[in-house]
Amino acid sequence: MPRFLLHRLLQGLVSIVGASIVIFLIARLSGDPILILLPNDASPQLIAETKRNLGLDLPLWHQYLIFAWNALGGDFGRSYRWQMPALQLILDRLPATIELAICGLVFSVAIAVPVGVLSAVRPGGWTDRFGRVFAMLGQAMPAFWVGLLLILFFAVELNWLPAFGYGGVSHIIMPAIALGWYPVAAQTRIVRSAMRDVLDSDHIRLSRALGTPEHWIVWKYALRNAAVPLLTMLGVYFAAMLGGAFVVETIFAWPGVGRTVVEAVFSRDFPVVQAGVLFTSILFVLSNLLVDLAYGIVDPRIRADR
Amino acid sequence: MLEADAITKHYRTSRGTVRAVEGVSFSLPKRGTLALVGESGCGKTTIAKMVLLLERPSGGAIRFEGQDIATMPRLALKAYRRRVQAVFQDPYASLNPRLRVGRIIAEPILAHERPGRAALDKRIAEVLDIVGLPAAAARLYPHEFSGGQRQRIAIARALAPRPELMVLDEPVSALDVSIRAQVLNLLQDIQDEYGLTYLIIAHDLALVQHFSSSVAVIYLGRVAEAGPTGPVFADPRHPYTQALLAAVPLPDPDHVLSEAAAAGEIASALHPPSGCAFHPRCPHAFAACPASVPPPHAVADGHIAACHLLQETHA
Amino acid sequence: MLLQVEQLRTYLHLRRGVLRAVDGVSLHVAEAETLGLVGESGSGKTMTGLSLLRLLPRGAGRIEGGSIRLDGQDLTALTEADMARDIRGRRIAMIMQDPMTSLNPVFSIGDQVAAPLRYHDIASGAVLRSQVIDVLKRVRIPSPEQRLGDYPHQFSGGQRQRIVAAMAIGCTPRLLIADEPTTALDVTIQVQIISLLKRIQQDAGLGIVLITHDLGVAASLCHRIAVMYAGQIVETAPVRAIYKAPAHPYTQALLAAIPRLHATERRLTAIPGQPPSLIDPPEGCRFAARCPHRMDRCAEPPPVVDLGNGHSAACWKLAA
Amino acid sequence: MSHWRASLLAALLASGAVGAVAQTPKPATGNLTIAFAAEATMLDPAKSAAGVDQYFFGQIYEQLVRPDPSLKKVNWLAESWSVQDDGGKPVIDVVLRKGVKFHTGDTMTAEDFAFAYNRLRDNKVSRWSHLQASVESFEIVDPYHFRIHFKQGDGSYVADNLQLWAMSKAYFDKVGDEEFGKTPIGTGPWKFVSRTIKEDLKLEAFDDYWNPTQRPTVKNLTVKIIPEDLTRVAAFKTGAVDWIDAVPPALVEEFKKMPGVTVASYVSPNNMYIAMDAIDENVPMHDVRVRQAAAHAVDVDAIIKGVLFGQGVRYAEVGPGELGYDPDLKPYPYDPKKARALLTEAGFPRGFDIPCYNLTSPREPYQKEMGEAVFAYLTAVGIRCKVQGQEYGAWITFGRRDRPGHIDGFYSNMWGHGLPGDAGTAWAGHVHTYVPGAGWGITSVHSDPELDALIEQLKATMDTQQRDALIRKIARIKRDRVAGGLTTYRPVVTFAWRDNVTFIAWPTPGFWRNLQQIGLKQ
Amino acid sequence: MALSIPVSEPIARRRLPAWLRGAPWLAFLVLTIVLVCAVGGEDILPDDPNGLNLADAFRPPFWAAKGSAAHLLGTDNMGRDILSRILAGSQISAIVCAYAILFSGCIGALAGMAAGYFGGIVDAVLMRLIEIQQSIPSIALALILAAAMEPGLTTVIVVIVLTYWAWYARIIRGEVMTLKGRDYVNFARVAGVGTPTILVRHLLPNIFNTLIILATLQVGQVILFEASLSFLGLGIQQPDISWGLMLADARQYITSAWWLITMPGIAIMLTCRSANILGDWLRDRLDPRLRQL
Repeated sequence: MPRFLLHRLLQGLVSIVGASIVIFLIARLSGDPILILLPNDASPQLIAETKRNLGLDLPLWHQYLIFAWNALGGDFGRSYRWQMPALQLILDRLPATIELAICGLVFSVAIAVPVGVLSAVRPGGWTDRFGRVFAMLGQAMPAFWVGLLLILFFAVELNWLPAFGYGGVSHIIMPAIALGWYPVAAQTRIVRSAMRDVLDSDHIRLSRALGTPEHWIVWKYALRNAAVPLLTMLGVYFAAMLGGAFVVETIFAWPGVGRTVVEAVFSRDFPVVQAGVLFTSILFVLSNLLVDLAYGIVDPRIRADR
Repeated sequence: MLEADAITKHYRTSRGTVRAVEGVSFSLPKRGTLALVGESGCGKTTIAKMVLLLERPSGGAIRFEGQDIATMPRLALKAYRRRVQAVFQDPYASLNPRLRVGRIIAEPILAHERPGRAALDKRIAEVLDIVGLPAAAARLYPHEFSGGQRQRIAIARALAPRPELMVLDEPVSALDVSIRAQVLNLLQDIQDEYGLTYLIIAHDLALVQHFSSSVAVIYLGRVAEAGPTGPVFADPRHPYTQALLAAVPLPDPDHVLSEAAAAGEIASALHPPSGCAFHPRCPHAFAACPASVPPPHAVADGHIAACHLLQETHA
Repeated sequence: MLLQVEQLRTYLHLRRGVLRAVDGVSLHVAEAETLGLVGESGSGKTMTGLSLLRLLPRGAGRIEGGSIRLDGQDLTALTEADMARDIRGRRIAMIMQDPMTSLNPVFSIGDQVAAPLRYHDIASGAVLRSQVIDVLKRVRIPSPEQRLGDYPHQFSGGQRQRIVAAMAIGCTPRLLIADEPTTALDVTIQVQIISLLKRIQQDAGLGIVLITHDLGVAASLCHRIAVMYAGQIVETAPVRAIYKAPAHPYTQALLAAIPRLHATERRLTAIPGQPPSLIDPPEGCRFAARCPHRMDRCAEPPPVVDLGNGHSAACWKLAA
Repeated sequence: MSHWRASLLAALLASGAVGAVAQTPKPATGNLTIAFAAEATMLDPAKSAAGVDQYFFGQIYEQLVRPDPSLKKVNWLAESWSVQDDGGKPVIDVVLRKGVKFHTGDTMTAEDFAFAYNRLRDNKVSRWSHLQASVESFEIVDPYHFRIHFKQGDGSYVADNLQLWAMSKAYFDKVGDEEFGKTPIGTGPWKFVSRTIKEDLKLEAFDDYWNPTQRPTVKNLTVKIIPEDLTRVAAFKTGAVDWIDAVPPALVEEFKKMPGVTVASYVSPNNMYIAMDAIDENVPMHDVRVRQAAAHAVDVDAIIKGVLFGQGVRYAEVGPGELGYDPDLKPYPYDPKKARALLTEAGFPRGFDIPCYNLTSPREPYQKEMGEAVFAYLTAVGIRCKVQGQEYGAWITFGRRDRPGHIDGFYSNMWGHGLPGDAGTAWAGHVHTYVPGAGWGITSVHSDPELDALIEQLKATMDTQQRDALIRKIARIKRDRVAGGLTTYRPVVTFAWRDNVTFIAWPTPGFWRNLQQIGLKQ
Repeated sequence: MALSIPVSEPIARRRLPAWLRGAPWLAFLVLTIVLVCAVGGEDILPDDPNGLNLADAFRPPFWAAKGSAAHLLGTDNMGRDILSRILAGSQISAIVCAYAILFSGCIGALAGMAAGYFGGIVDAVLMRLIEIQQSIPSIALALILAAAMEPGLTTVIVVIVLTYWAWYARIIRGEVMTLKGRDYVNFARVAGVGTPTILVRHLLPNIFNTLIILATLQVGQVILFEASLSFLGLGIQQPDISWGLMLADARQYITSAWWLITMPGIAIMLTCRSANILGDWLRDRLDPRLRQL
């Protein structure tokens, strides 16, 4: 187990470093922050001096090494725009984004599992049809549309939920739905097909042959087996939600990393972009690691393989 | 013609080293049929894969006409690939579902020579005829055939480049009884007609006895007993061979099966027992068995068995 | 009679047509008797076994006619809920072919062996645990107390098949359907499972329907044998009669086609051709096309000829 | 006072909000939550990067001179000030108001302005150092009296409200640079309480505010940041906030009809225009007739009505209410026939293809659609636009001449930062010929010696009257020659508040969101 | 004998060729219409999709009060005919989908085949690349790339390709690893067939189904991805029209003129749903193992 974990961590580290290089390079292709930073009539000397101060005059690989070395020490540089440590800017926003991503994921799983299971058990049934239409809507409507419709209906019309902001449970319901609706379709599909495969399997047939009640077969025996492929995807979905949250964050005025990074890109605030993306990569690696660990809980065979 | 000299194959996995094959030697004369017999996981398929160059031995050498196939010059290797062909167990997995039968059969030919279109078609028709299929079969896809017919196609494909050695990996175990007899007969006919040499991998002892001229019984990567089929089956000297033979249920209600011959189950190649790997299951095990690996012992001409009991009695 | 099946017909409604998997099968099993259902793949023997439990492929499989009586009670008349509660696992149990896949990989074996006992309300709590240990002991799992929490992958193939057997006999069923219980096992393990089944039968007086394609296994385990071909039973006889005096040409051909240990003949007698499609089977004798004794009358359905001593076969040659 | 400004004031009076001004203030009580669309980055006037920052730190910091709600300039932290002459070099002499206290309790003195001056002109700290470029030295006469000595005349300095924010030297010395930016301390009506980036800014009414007649009557103010228009509207409708800025133009009519809601619209001195390349001889707009054709081709009024729902005010070079506004100077009338004729005259009877760059992450409502509409009108007369979008980061550097590459067509642009001064600074940037390193024409794609001379003269003129005349003169030439781009409109910003709120809009320099007088109805 | 009949095979009733039974005709129809519109060019547009007519802005669809038969689906904020814009948008959306899917599919398939077939160091490197790609939030990558390049059609396609190739590669890699163990591939190796031949003859045809299915699933994702980019102003740019752009622009009028967002929304929904239904159907038909995607 520890050896396996170590291996995964090392691989994750490679990914994180790779991601940081990629982001570092493309970010620098996207334009020069100096002109955004400096006053309109900045002299060429001032421009040169500022470049030197920010280290932007060095060759790219050198800049990257400096960045990487400092990052190892927890220093991701200062935001050009916010004039504060980029790390702090990102870390302050991170909890809200993680909370949103987790709730979005919980929403999608909470819909996908029952719908997927029931539509595998009774294809063409009520849940199957309704569930698929529901899932399809999430897949065909961009999050900003979903978000606005939710606000118009649940906040403005019904006044059940607050229209915006970060706070208690009631605040997170609509953002979580707006974020979590999109992957419902894909997750339902996974659960449904995994359930169909499991329900076709020998051990389920044996359970039936031994008189196991159907609800027991479906919700206890088969679901746990079907959870494995869903789990595999959850790590990837979690990362996608972290990264894709900016639309929802904007719509619901949610104080998260997504918006911060988007604005940082617009203002070529490289340290913030780098720190933001790096932390999302780290979360991606960590969430995949968690998924790997969760496998072991759900599937004892995998436990043994390590 | 084919000789294995103390070949070993170890796989390194996260849980440790799997000793799939541990120093197996055998030799296969031209036109002979050698059967590798053993229970699942004993390493017989790995040996076949090494002969087919699908795996590289970790140690030892496989020699074809005296030449080590691992160090063969390019040209000889190319020839080797033509001269050695294979038929695998599953007739459903061994034919590419996207290719027509004619193309499937043509492939091994085209890998080695460039006959003209007409010559190629003729060769295809020929081999199809040998396996008892009409020439028209070349235009169809594999899924249009039954299991037995597919295995015939697989045989035709293997025959197409005119090989000299055929590796048959459980060639009939996926087939029904009535079809099995057809395919076995076909394989024998082909051998007789074209003077082929067979290396057959099987777990069905009755089939092996029926089909092969010599046999090597493998247990956990080592040869337990080997020799000409008749003497080995008539007078098995290794307790494992004895147990195997005793365990075969015969289509005879008067035959009584003996459960006692081999207790327990085959150990894992990951943690093989010390000394003679069979000792935990052996009814005759004694002190020497866990202590050291028994060397092969010649009990008769060409008949060897690796058992400490034989050492004791003959010492 | 423990089990009495009359003229059972089970069809599969597939996209490409109606497949007559079981087409007029009659058989019976007495207490403490093992009936071997022997045939090649696609002969309908597994579908027959599943029909007894009424566990047919959903949406496609249907029992079209005939009766299945267990201790005189017609199972075809029962509701699905009754089948699940009173019959499956409780009175008829089943073992499947592949011990590697017939256990749920993500639940401990203690959990799985206990499950039938629990939902058939046979035991719970500490009693349940002791019963589980007891039944695992009966199938000779060493030190079951320590292994209840282990998962299927921690057991070898033979042990897994023993655990499956433990699940099947936990509720002391009257009839056990064993579908190729040894096919996926190595010979040395196969012997162990065969003797286990024998012992279970002796202990519990259980009727067994053994579904197999292996004439060797059938010979070593069965009291009577029914040979199936293309959805129908072509010959039924006590085990001795089948092997010593096979009456039906198919049975004869089958016995001739298998290589035998210690036999010396170089060539096997192959059966030419292939079994017919069950979607559109021939009118008369279904073996006729491959039969060496074929005659004109074979175009009509053959009569079941009673040869005495419980031996019967469906063949025109015998009727003549 | 112009008609326009009079009508605005009338509207304000009619809204009933002004009535509270003269009464003796009661201590501030209660809580109020409001929402802004945009968010500040820095709360430090020296480090602030964008005009939007002033919405926030403008509540906390104050300047020497400021416009009142009727846009009249009044002395604020300065008791009095005057421009004097010191041997040919101008000097601004300032006498400070006494008794003004910082939120820390320290009294504001000339020392603080000296500190502010030094900080603002330090180009390592300040983004606004160029505004202090013509200052030679800062002289403290006594604690309430200082003089700013100039190298040469700097009209913008006066026009832009003397450019100095009152920053506490004592506080800076105590807490240092980092904290100074994080926890701002000023003299303004609101004390900083806390700020959560991307979420809100919490303020508390400053009890010791020097101007008790013009201070908030609510104790605690929370400014929420809600960037998405409809969400902000929803927040208002659901009662989560009682005041919002930037009501989306499409919804202004709906808001006006809402019972219990007051709506007020103000012109933002952001001046939108369509810049065009006129220096490259190969580009058709080098020819004044083509530029005039473009000016005739666009029906700005129709766009304002249709695209902006009327939430824009058309202007010709200088907007109403600004210094140098000339009511007789009219924008080009929409006349596509004349536009085509001019094109033909200029040698483009079949028109031409030209790249057009549009800002796609808008800074003003419907700015993107506005650009699309303008380009569609241009295309209709034969100036066939190949539209290319630009996100903000690219757009902000796009027009700069020190950027590699050059501008070869039309692009949507605007000016207005640092206002309300007057047009001088902006024109120096985008009308005057580009002079590398000298600060002239930094975003200019135009070159006209006559205009250059006039703009330079304007820069040096500190007298308001003279500036007024000069600006009128330049504006007329600029209009006739369509120099430095085609002027279009100034956006209107609309605020809405519930009737339990009292509010008088004060312009934060240029942007109207000063919460000087906001409160709850008793 | 193991029971090999899938539980879900429905009862046969109709008399169509077997492979066409249960085919999603409606989905076919919708996609055909979209394709016809996409290739129809300007000829099929009832009106100029960029024809500004401010006087005629915000006209509701024909069935509503004030609607007009001249603009069946109404007009937008600048008086442009929504039907024409949707039809014109189908062209851009189809181009984006086609190129994005083609390139991400090809790159992903090549990478996946290389990783799966050669294994070892090639696999390790490609797997890390895939993981790197997946660990960078796709929208951040898209954003930075779009900022680095000029926003517009090409950028959108490049961004989508960079985002999705890893998805293909990962799945194809898994496929190839399974296929590689197949006996027919082993046999080809035994027979001395060259690696290129094995890749082209034995692997490519067998992953083709997977590629087709993945492609149908990607249609909806591409359209929505482009909408997200448009939300930020980085998607398709005027005067090109895409459905995502229409949607993003129309959100400001969601309360005042519902049809602006609803009409392109319905077009997206129908197309996505049809592509997915088609993909599901193909998957069930071609390759039941892929149901998990």
